[in-house]
Amino acid sequence: MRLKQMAIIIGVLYGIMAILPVFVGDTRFIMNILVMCLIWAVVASCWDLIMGFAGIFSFGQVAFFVMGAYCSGILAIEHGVPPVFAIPLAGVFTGAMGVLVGLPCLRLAGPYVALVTFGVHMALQPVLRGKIGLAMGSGGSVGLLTIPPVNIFGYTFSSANMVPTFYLTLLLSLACVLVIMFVIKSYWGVAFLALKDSPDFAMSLGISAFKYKLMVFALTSFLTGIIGAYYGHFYGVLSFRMLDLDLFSILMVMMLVGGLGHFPGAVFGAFIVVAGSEMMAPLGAYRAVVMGALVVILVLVLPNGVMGLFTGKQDRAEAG
Amino acid sequence: MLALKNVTKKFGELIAVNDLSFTVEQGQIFGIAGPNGAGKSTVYNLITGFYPYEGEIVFNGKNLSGMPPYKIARAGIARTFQIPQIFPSLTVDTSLNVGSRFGSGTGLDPAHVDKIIEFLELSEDRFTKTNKLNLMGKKKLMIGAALATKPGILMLDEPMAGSNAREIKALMDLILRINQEMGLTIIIIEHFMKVLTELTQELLIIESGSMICCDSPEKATRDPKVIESYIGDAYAENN
Amino acid sequence: MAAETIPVGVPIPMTGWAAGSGADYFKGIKMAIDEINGAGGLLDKQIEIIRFDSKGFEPEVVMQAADYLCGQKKVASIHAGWAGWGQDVRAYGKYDAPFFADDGSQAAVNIFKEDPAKYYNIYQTTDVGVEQAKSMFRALMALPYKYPNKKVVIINTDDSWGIEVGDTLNKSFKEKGWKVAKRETVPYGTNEWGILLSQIRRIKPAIIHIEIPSGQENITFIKQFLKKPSNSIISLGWGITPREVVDALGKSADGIVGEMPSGLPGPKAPNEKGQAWVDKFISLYKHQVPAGAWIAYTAVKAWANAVVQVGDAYDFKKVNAYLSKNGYEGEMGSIKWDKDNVLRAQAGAPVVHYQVQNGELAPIFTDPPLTPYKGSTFIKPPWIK
Amino acid sequence: MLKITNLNAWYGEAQVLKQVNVSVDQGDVVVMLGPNGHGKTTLLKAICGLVEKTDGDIVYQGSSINGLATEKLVNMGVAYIAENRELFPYMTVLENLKLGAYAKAARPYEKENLEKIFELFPRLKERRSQMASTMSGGEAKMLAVARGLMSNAQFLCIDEPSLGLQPSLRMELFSTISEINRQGKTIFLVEQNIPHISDLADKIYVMEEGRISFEGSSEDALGNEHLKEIFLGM
Amino acid sequence: MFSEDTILLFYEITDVIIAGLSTGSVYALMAVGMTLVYGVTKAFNFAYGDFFNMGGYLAWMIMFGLGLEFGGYPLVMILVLPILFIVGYALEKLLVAPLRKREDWENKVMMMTLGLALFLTSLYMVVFGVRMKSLPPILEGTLEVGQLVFAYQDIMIFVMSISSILALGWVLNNTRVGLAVRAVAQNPVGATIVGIPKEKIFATTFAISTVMVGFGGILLSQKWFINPNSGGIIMVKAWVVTALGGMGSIRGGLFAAFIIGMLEAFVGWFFGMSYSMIALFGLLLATLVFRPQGLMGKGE
Ligand SMILES: Nc1ncnc2c1ncn2[C@@H]1O[C@H](COP(=O)(O)OP(=O)(O)OP(=O)(O)O)[C@@H](O)[C@H]1O
Ligand SMILES: Nc1ncnc2c1ncn2[C@@H]1O[C@H](COP(=O)(O)OP(=O)(O)OP(=O)(O)O)[C@@H](O)[C@H]1O
Ligand SMILES: [Mg+2]
Ligand SMILES: [Mg+2]
Repeated sequence: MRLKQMAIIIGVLYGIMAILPVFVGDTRFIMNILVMCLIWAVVASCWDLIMGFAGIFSFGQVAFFVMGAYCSGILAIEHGVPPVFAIPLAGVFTGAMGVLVGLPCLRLAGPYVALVTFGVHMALQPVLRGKIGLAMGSGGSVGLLTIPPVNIFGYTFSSANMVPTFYLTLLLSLACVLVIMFVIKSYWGVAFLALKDSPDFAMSLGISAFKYKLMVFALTSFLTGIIGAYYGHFYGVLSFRMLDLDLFSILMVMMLVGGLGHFPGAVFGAFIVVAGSEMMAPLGAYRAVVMGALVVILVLVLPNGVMGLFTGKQDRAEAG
Repeated sequence: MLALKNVTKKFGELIAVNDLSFTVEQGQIFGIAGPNGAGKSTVYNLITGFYPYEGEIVFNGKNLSGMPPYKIARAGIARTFQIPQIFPSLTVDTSLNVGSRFGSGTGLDPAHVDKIIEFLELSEDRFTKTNKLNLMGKKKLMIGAALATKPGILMLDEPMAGSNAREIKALMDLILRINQEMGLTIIIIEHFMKVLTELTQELLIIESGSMICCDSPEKATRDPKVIESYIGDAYAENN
Repeated sequence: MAAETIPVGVPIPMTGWAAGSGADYFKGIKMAIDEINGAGGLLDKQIEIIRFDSKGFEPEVVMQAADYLCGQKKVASIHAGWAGWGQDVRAYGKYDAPFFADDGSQAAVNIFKEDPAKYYNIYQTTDVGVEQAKSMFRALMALPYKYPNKKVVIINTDDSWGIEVGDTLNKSFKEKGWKVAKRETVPYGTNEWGILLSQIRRIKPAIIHIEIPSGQENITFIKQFLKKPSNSIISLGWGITPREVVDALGKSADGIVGEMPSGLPGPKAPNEKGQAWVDKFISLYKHQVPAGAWIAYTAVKAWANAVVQVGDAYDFKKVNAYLSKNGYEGEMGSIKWDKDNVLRAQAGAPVVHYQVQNGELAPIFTDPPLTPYKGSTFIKPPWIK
Repeated sequence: MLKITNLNAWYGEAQVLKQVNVSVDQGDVVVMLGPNGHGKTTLLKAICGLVEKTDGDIVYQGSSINGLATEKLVNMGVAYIAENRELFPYMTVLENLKLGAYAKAARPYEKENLEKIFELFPRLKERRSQMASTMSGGEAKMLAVARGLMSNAQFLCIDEPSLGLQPSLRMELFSTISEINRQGKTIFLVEQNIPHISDLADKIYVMEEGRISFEGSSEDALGNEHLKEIFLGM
Repeated sequence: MFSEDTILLFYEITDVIIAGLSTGSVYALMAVGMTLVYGVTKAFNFAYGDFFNMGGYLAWMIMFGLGLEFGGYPLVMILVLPILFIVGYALEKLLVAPLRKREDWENKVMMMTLGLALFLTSLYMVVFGVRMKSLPPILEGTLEVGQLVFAYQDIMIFVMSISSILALGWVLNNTRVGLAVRAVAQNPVGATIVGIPKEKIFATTFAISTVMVGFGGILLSQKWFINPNSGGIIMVKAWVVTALGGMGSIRGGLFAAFIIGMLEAFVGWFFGMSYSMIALFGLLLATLVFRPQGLMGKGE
C-alpha cells in the first residue's frame, strides 16, 4: 500500500472517531469504549510493526504495556512526578527494556523469540506481585489504586470530563500510529521486508539486521510503554491481572482481524474488535465462544484481515 | 585491491578452504573455478563476512576480518548468490533502492539507480514484484542491487548456470561492460570454460579448498592437474 | 415498558479464572431476585438482572462494567460478589447506586476511607482478611483437640487475600508462642506439592494452614498429603468453600477444617428461618450452600428492603442512608455495616467454621463471639494417629 | 507413453503455458530447449501435478493424469528431478537417497540402485552422513539427480540436471542418462547445454513464450541455423 | 555414622529429586504431542492445551456423563483415543489444510489456533460448567521405601510418559513412516516428489499428536482435575519444554522436561515455589543465548 493510501485510511478512521463524541459525548460508557479503541489501536499497531513487518515474533507487547503503565504509575505515586513527565519517562524505560529483551532475541529463530519475549510476559507477573515489585512500589497483588490523572496546565484529563480526555487520547493515539506509519513507509520498513525475505541478500546489500531489529524493539516497546502509561493515568488503577492470557489473545485477534502485516489494518482491527466485543456483551459466557469461532472463520475466509478486502486483488495475484 | 592471506575455514572435520592466498588487482576480471565442493562459494562467504575464519582478508588496505556482512558491503564489496536470492515482496525498483540506500554509504541515489536500470535493461520490469521474474531476471536483479551499492568489486557466483548459448553471450557482454564502462573489478565463479577463458584475465583453480594453480586462463585450463580433477578429458577435447 | 422494571447490575466473572466463584454468588443473587419478583416485585415492579462479564477484573473491564451498568443501564443497585480489591471502589464510587462487593480486602477499605463521602454507596459484605484470619486462629485454638506440639506451617497464595491472611496468622501464632516452622507463598496453579510435603513430614507440624482461594490447589494438596499424612490438623481457611473441594475429595476430605465469611451454616441452620433458607437453596441448586451465596442473597434483600422503606429505588441518597443506618434483618438476625461500610463479622452474619464430615461441610463454630455450633462434634481427622 | 494436448497452465492470473502439445514415445530421450523463463520447468511441473491451475489433457500410458496428486504419479513410475533440487535440508545425504526409493516399486531395488549411484557420484558416498543443507551447489544438484534415479521410475522428467556441475561431471552425467535410457527408461529432459545433442536426443522440442516453437529430430534441429545459434552454440 | 541431621537432609534431597522426576514426567507428557506437531507443521498450535483438556473431558464424559464408570480406564482409552484421532484428523483437514496452501501459512495457522483455543476454552466452560472436574485415580495406593513415598499414580504417569515419548521417538527415527513424517516436515514439495502422500501425513501427524496430547490430558486429569481455563498455561509449559529441548527434537523434549522438573523442584525447595517461574525463564534464556536452537535442536 502506498503512503498516501495509508494516510487516507488512517485519516478516515480517526476522522470518524473524532466526530463521534458529537453524538455520544454524554454517554460515558460509549466514550469509554472509544478510548479503549484508541489505546488498543496503538498496541496492536506496534505489535503489527514488530511482528507483521519486522517479522520478529515478539510476544512481549502486553508486558511492555504493563511495564509502561506501572512505571509511570509508580513514578507518579511514589515520587510525585507529574504524569506529563512520567509518561515519557515510562516510554524511555520500556524502550530500554525493549532493547534489553531484544538483544538476546536477535540470534534466535521465530518460535524461540516468541518464547523468550513471552517469558518476559510470564515472569513480569510474579515480579510485580512479589517482594521485588513491592519494594519498587508496585503495590504487590493489590496493584496501584491511586494513580493521578494527566494534568496539563492545571487542566485535569480524567474520566470525569470525558470529551476533552477523549480528544487527548485521540491525539496521542494518532501521533503513535502516524509514527508507525512513517516507519513502515520509510526505508526502515523496507529494510524489515528485505530482512524477512532474504536475510543473506539483505545483509550483502549493507543492511544491518542487528541494528534494525534492535531499533524496532526499542521503538515498539517505547510507544507501547507510552500508551500503557497513559492507560494507567486514565483509569487511575492498575492490576497485574492484565497479564492474564485474555488481553493477550484479544490483542492478537485485533491484529488478525485487521490483517497481520497489513497496516493500518491493526488500527481497524482494534476498532472492530473492541466495538464488536462490547456489542456481543449480552451473549455473556457465549461471547467468548462466538469470538473464538469468528476468529477461526475469519482466518479461513479473510486471510489478510479486513485490510485484505481493500488490497485483496493485489495480494491474491501476488500469492499465486 | 583484494587479498586473501593464508585463509582457512573448517566445518567440523571438513576443511573447506585450506590456507588459501591470492590477490585480485584493480580493474581485473578474476575467475575462480574448481570441482564441485571445492570451496568456491565458501570463499565468497568468507570475504563477505558470513562465517568466521582463520587468516586475513584485506580490501583496499582495510582488514575485513571480523567485520559483519553489512559493513563489508558498505566497504565496497558486492556479491551475488549461487542460488538466486531476491526479495519476493519488493519490486525491482525497491530492491535496487535498498542496495543504494543501505549499501552505498552515501544514501539513496536515484540517478544511479536509474542508470543501473537502464544499463541492465530492466526498465520494463521496474515496478514488478521480483518473485515474478524468471531466472534471468532474478540474476540481473541481484547484479543490479549489488551495483546499486556502488561497490569497488563485484563478486558473481555461477551467473551463467542454467542459461543457453545466447543468454550466456549476453551475460558475458554485460559483465564485460560492467567491468569496462563502470570500471568495476569483478570476481566470477563459473563452470563454463568458455566464459572463463574469454572473460577473465587471471584464473584461480582450487580443489578441496587448496589452490591448484593461479594463472592466465589459457595456461590454467591446460594444466593437466586441472584437466584431470576438474575439466575432464572429454570436455577438454570438446572445446 | 422499560420503566416497568427495575434494573439491577450483576458484574460477575462468567469467563476466566474467577468464573467458578462468580457462579456461586450469582446463585444467591438470582434466588433473592426471583423471590422478590415472585412475590409481586419491588414497589410493584419486576427486577431485571443485567449481567456483565467482569472477566478477570482487568482495570478497564471493571471501569467499563461500572459505566455500562450505572451510566448506561441506570441500574438501581449493583451486586458484584468478589470484585477486584479496590478498583471497584473507584469505579462505582463515581456513581450513587448502592454497590455490594465481597472484596474482603483491607486495600478496598483503605480506598473507602480516603473519601467516605464520595464512596458512601460502596458496601463490603464480608469482613476483611485480617479479621477473618484472626477468627480462623481463634477457631483453631478452640478446637477440642490437644496439639502434640506448637509448630505450624502456613501456606498462602501470592495475592492480596492470601498474603493478608498469611501475615495475620503468622503474627497470631507467634504471639501465642507457636513456631511458624515454614511459611510458603505459592503461585496460583501450583499442583505439585511433593517437596513441601516432604518438608512437612519432617517438620511434623501440629497445624498446616493453607490459604488459597481457589479449588484446584487445595484439592491437589490434600490428595497428595493423604498419600502419607503427618499428624497435623489441616486448615484450609476460605479454600474449603469452593464446591469442588468437597465434591472432588468426598469423604477423603473428612477432618479438614476451614471457614466461610458472612455465612449461614448449613445443612443444619441455627434457626428455623435460616433452615428454611438453606432447604430452599438446596432444593433449588441440588448442593450445599457455597461461600458468598447467602450474603449475596442477603445483600439483595437488604437493598430491596431499603428501597421499600424509602419508596423509591432511584433516590440513592435516601436508600444509602437507610442501608447504612439500619442494615437489615436477615435470616440470622440483624446485620449492620460499620462506619467504613464494612459488614464486620457479627452474629447476624458470622464467620462460620466448618469441618468436613461424611464428605460435607459441617459447622463447628460461629464467630463472633466464637461459640461452638449447636450440636457440633469435632472429629479427630482420621489420618491423625 | 506420454501425450500432452492443448495444455494451458497459470500461476495466479498469469498464463505461462499456452496450448502446448508434446508427445514422448516409450524408450525415447526427448529434450526440451528454450530460453530462460519461457515455461519449460512449468511444463514438467504440470506433468507431475505440481502446478495448481492447468487445463488440457495429459495422458500417461493410456490414462489421464492431469490433476493427479504427485505422489500417485510416483507410484505409476514417473519421477521428477526438480531444477531447484527440493532436497530434505536437515537430513543426511543417505536419508535423502533412501527417501528417493520411497515408492513401493522402488523399494526392492534400493540397495542395488544406491551402489550404482555411489559409483556415479563418489562424492555422495564420501559425504553420505553430511546434512543436505550444507552441501555445495553442485553437490546438492548431484544429490537431487541421484535421489531421482533411486526411484527406479520408467519415465524420468529431468529439469536441468547439469546446473552447476563441474565440466567433467557434466559429460559423465549425459552418458549416464544415455545409459539409463538404453536400459529401457523413457526420459524427458529439459536442458540448455548438451554437448553432442544428436547422440542423446531422439526428439527435440523448443519452447518459447509458453508455446512449442519447434518440434523435430535432433538432425532437424541441427539443420536449423537459427536454433543452432541460440541453443546449441556451446 | 551420619548425624541425624545429615540423614534428614539426605531424605529431603531424595524427596526433591523424586518430586523433580515426577514433575518432569508430567511435563514430558505435556510436551510430546507438541514436539511432534511442531516438528511437522512448523506452526505453533495455541489450542494445544485445549486438546489436552479435551482428553480429560472426553474421559470424564465417558465415565460420568454416560455413566460408563464400570469400564474403568481401559474402556476410556478404547473409546477416547480413537475419538481424539478422528477429531485431530478432521480438524487438520477442515481448518489447517486449507491454510497450508496460502502464503505465510505458519502465521495463519497460529492465528487460527488462537481462535480455536478461545473457542474451545469457552465451549468447555459453557458445556461442562466453569467448575473443575476430576477423575478417579488410575491406580490407588502408595509404595513406601523407608521414609520415601511413591504414589502408584505417579509411577504410572512416569512410566507412561517415558514410554510414549520413547515410542514416538523410535517410530520417527526408525520406521519408514517416521522418515516420511520428517521429510514432509522439511520439504513438503520434495516429499511429494519422492511419492510421500503429504496431505495424509500432515493430517495423520496432527491426529497422532492430538491423541498424544489427549492421552496426556487423561493421565494428568486423574492426578489433578480438568479445568476449562488451564489450556493456556499448559500450552505455555509444553512450549517451554519443547523449546528448551529444541523444537521438533523428541529426545531433547524428554531431557528438557526432566531438567525443568528438577529445576522447579530445587528452586522451590531452596528459594520457595513462587520463584520457579522466574528461574524457569532464566534457564531458558541462558540456554538459548548459548544454544539458539535449544538443547538438541538441529537449527534451521
Ligand atoms: N511460482 C511462480 N509464481 C509466479 N510465476 C512463476 C512462478 N514460477 C515461474 N513463474 C513464471 O513463469 C514463467 C515460466 O517459468 P519456468 O520456470 O517454467 O521457465 P523455464 O523455461 O523453466 O526457465 P529457466 O530456464 O529459467 O528454468 C516465468 O516467467 C516465471 O517468471
Ligand atoms: N555449513 C557447512 N557445513 C558443513 N559443510 C559445508 C558447509 N558449507 C559448505 N560445506 C562444504 O564445504 C565444501 C565447499 O563448499 P562450497 O559451497 O564452497 O563449494 P563450491 O566450490 O562452491 O562448489 P559448487 O561448484 O558445487 O558450488 C563442500 O564440500 C560443502 O559440502
Ligand atoms: Mg558454489
Ligand atoms: Mg526451468
